[in-house]
Amino acid sequence: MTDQESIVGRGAQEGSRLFREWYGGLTAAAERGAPTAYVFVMGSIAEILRVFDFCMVFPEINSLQTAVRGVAQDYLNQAEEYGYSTDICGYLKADVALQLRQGAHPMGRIPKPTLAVVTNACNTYIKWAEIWERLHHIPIFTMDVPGARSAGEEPRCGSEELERDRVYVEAQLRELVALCEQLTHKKLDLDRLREVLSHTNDMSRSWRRILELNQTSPAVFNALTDGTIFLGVANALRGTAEGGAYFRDLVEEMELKASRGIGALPEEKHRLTFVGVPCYPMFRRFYELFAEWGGVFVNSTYLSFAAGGLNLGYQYDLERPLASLAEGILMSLRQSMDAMFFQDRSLVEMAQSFRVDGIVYHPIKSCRTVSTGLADNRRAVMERYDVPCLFIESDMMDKRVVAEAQLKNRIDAFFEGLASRKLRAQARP
Amino acid sequence: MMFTGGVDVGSTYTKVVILREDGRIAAKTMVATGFRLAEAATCAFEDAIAAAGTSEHEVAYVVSTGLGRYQVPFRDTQVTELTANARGVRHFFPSTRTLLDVGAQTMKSSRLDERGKVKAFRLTDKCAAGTGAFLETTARYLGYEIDEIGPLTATSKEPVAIFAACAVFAESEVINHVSSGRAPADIMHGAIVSLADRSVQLMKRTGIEAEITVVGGIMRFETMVRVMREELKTAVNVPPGDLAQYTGAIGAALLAQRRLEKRCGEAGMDGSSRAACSGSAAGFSR
Amino acid sequence: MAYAAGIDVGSTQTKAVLIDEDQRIVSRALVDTGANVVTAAEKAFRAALDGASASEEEVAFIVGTGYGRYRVTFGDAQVTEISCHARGAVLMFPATQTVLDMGGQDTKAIHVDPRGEVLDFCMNDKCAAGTGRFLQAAAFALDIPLGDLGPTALRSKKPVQITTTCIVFGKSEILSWLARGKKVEDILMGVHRSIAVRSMGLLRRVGVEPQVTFTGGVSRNRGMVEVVQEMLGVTLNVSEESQFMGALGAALFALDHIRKSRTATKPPVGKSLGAKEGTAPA
Amino acid sequence: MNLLTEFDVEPLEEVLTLCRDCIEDAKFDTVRRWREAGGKVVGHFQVYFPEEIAHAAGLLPVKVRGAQVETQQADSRFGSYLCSILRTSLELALSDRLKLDLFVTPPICDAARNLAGIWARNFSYPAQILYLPQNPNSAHAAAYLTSEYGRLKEVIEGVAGKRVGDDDLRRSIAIFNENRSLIRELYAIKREAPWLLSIEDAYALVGVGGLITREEHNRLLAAQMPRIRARSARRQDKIRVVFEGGFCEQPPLEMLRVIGESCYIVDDDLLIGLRWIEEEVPLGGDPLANLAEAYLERSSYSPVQHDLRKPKERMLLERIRRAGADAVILTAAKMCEPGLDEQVTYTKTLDAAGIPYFVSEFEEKMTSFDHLQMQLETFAENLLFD
Repeated sequence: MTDQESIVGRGAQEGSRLFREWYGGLTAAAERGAPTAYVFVMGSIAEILRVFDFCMVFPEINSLQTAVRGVAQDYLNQAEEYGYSTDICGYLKADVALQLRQGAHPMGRIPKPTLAVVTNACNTYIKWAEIWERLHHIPIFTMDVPGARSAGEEPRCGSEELERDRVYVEAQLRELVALCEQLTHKKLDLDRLREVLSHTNDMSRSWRRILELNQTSPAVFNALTDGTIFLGVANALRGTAEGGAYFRDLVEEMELKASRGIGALPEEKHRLTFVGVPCYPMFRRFYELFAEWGGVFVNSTYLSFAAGGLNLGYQYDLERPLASLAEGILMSLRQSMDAMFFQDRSLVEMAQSFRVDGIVYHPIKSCRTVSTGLADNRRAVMERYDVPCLFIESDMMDKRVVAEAQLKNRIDAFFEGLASRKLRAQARP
Repeated sequence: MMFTGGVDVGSTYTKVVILREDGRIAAKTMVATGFRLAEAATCAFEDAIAAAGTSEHEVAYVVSTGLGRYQVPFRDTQVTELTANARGVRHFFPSTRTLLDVGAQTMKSSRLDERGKVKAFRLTDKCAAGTGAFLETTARYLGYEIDEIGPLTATSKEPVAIFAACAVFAESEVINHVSSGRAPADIMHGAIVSLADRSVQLMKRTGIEAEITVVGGIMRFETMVRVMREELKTAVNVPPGDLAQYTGAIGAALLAQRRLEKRCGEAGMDGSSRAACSGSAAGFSR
Repeated sequence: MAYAAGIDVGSTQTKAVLIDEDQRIVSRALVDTGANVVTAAEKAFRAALDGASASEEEVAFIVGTGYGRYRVTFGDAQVTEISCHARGAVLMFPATQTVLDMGGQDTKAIHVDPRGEVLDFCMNDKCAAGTGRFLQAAAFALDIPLGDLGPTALRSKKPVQITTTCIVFGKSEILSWLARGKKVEDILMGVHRSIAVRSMGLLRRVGVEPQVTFTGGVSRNRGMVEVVQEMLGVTLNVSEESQFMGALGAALFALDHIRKSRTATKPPVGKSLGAKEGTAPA
Repeated sequence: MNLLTEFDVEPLEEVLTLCRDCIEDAKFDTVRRWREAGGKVVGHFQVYFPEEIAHAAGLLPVKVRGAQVETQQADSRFGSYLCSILRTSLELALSDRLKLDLFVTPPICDAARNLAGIWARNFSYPAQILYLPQNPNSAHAAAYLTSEYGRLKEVIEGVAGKRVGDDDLRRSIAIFNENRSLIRELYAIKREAPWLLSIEDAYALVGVGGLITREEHNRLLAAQMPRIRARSARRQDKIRVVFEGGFCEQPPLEMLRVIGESCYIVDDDLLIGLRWIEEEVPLGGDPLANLAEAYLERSSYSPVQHDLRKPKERMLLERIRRAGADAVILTAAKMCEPGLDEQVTYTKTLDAAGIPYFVSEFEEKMTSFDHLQMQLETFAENLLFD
């Protein structure tokens, strides 16, 4: 069979396979009671935890999977009966229910935590970890990473400002190492750390390349659907040889598609950027509402902040692993936070370099971190750059606030506007 | 003959119950509340007294309750509907421990102790899809009278799923089901199921202890009760149809008896000369 | 003589408008949507035909809009009411830059260009709080005919502050204000203001230009018009046809198709359009 | 200068009315007077802000805590699922009711962290995030915070157009130390003789501190304290409660009054930021280091500060014990993630401890309290008589 047949679509298939295997691994870990670290996608600090052989659990991913598998409501209800408000983060609530169910999950069984490592990239991470502290009486490590103090700050490696923060992060990193050594009775193995760091380096390089490749037209993957699969692997297998290899293959696939003009959609009519978190309760249908009009998402802020800043392509310096890891964590988390709190400029740049026809803002009930600034951000972007922006609110977990009829109405109107805009542009000499 | 009165001034209806000393109901009346609360209370009370064939002087103690409890000029004291319902429900089911009250605008769940005191309670203060009003708008939209809901849903095979948190958006969900050709019976059934789900959730938040009693107009729909029994996997008490909506008024009247006894006890009187106890009620002028 | 028809199937009412090739309204009809959307659309269409004493054959193209637009089984194409309201408003008031539409369950703010094309729009997403439906609830709670709401509110000297705009919970807040002895007109003005404030959020999101056209059922409420004008500091364009704006816009899109199919060599595009694909203005 | 008035000469009741009006004044007259006198203003969003640094630079630190205003403009800048205090705080600035020269927000919650970006897009003056350490358990937190205060000092110096020396800082710290002890005294009155001072008055007396200079606030409190103690008020048969949930968005005065009808609020976390540091801050040594150390080591608690040494539920039990309260009113602002998250832990703990409580949500712009009153009465009725 031709290389095209064997390569195109490989990333999606392989990705799903790796993902299922990964959950299989979690189930196995749960059965043998392996040491487990609960971490989050924004700053998993996988590099350290892998060296200490912690099984890593991403509660955010567990929760979104309950939504994708259509059982989220049972989990949400259980947490709300336990006392949690309908107005708070759905990820957190689904996880509370998961804990109350001893880790029973549609993808397998989730092990109990030995340790939880959180960052301040999202404040709810911290509130969330406090729940585990009470449920499981486990140590919580909060990695405090200062973000940009004001709009327009460009973090520069080595700058005096950044160095001050790096020192703080490195100091905490050493405290985390001490905690891990105490929990596992192992000493930090610097050579293994270097190896893990180099795997992450591979992954970052590839991830960055893959995002760039979608600047081609037609776009080679849909940031909302394919992108989410890639993202899952990026988080689950960060710092592993498997992960590095998967993304090398993915680059090959995307470059092939780019060179042969194979698009994500049979006919790409409108190039779109997605801002926010996907609508997991109707993941497929949400995609179709756009695809039916020939709209393809060529990029998404989700692919930067939820990738823990992997998109920077930051390369760790293996000569000074801890210092460089601290810098990497600082740089990539600041990138994640800026992608949420100070995103108007980067969005305009994205829209230009990816030649997008429209931006879709999707603020959600569950997540104020990503949603609070969006309406004002949208206003600022539209003042700066002549691009139509759709604003639709729903949720990433909670069916009760996702109404398809209303979404479709707004999305159809948006495309009616895009279409007439195109016709007018063609009419102009 | 000595009576006590309970006046429940609700958002839609004002109900009055006159109790005999032996605890039996001498009279009960109901009028639409409108927005002149004091008038509604007074007129319902007058009707009740007439129906009981007595006079205001024989009504020794009046307790008001409901949202208009402070608008009842002739009350001796007032309590909230939560407290009143907790007492009233014991008139029907003395060993009630969990009480659910599904009203038009709010749903209230309380956990009671053995004496009928409220130990814990929760109200729906969020979106209104979880209230009786939602059923009414849905029925109205489908072109049915409230009283037709019962027979209608009895014919339903499989209820449709309704999720929306907002009563009005839930309605547009209903509209979509209608236009996609689902049978009105199944849609109505779905609306009741979603309401039952929400009420069970609310009860779980206060903690559920047997026996469970449910009150409120909606409970006259067999479907609602059936669905709740299924979800709770246990028996559910429902006060007899027409009396159920008087639970608050009965509870207020029962509390009135308690307060009256207390007052007489303090005044050191024997039961025979209770009349003297009705002092405060005598001040009641119309 | 060929006519173009627009059918606006809303959650409570269904409207139909027939226009001739000079964009003149030849007839309009309004029926309650009720539980059977399909027949409601047909009834409205029939009534419009009768009104123009025209036959079905004379109607060259039909566009459906509103929530039930895909239930207009005899329609040739569908357009969202957002595009339709924009189009209708600009026909009525050619200078229109911003459209505010207050309907039964949603409020829309639309930024339009001189051709009536949608440049930007925003709608209430979370719930129906603060939509026209709250006025109905208030009318019911205070038992006042809908038509008297505005005039009564305008008599208010010091409006109360209504904070619950939820259709259902709002009622108990209204009753509690009554219980506190507030005047009906002051409570009603409070209701109007609370709804108007919600629409400010949407309007300022799409940008408020000097020429604002107010459409939808609520635009017939004088009180709401005054309050919104005061908050915006501009005079609103309000048409007698405001309820029919959506249907009128749909009819205009239908007319586009008739004209296009005239100039085009291929048969009318409209008929070949799949519902799913929707249709783009020419 | 006095921004409020010559309260010294007026009777207590007048002063209390004045304070209540000042708290509810959405035009911020005190701030306006300060500006008219040529002063500059630092607006700091809830919860805690090292006001001493702004004070030392001669700026007026103003606590930005929303207000009861129609959000005619701010709603266009936000989505649906958001607390009220963020909307109205922005409204105050967009509508020019509150004019600032610098805006600072600490990253207390996911929503508030967005404010600096939003402010920067809407106003010409600087907007900053003050990254208070969210890992207070790190041995390096104090050093980091000290350097962070140094950075903030530079920003403030830029706005004030003058350098701030260590002695300036020490002078300010001394004034704030006095303020802290006066507020502690006021809370002692609430605990020991709540009938002497209604909750809304107590609240107003503390709250004005965020709207006037600390010197004036000190004079105000010092003058009223003896007058309050001298009052002759009858003790009523009410339950003693702790009010928990006012650390960020503030309940309207009317709501506090309604609660006061059926309960004595003997302790609370209202405007906890103004009382965050519980002891004197030392005057010797590096003032910024002292402020940093006090923030971490001598401070109160709130759902938005994570500190493994301060589990909130244990801190709450301690607050109840110290206040000798019978019960707890457990509130949270609508849509407040941290507050609502914490409520669950609190209820579980109170259940275990057998302490009665009732849970509710509030919104600063609430105007009808029937629902709340009904629940409070039910709560009180069933605690008091059978």
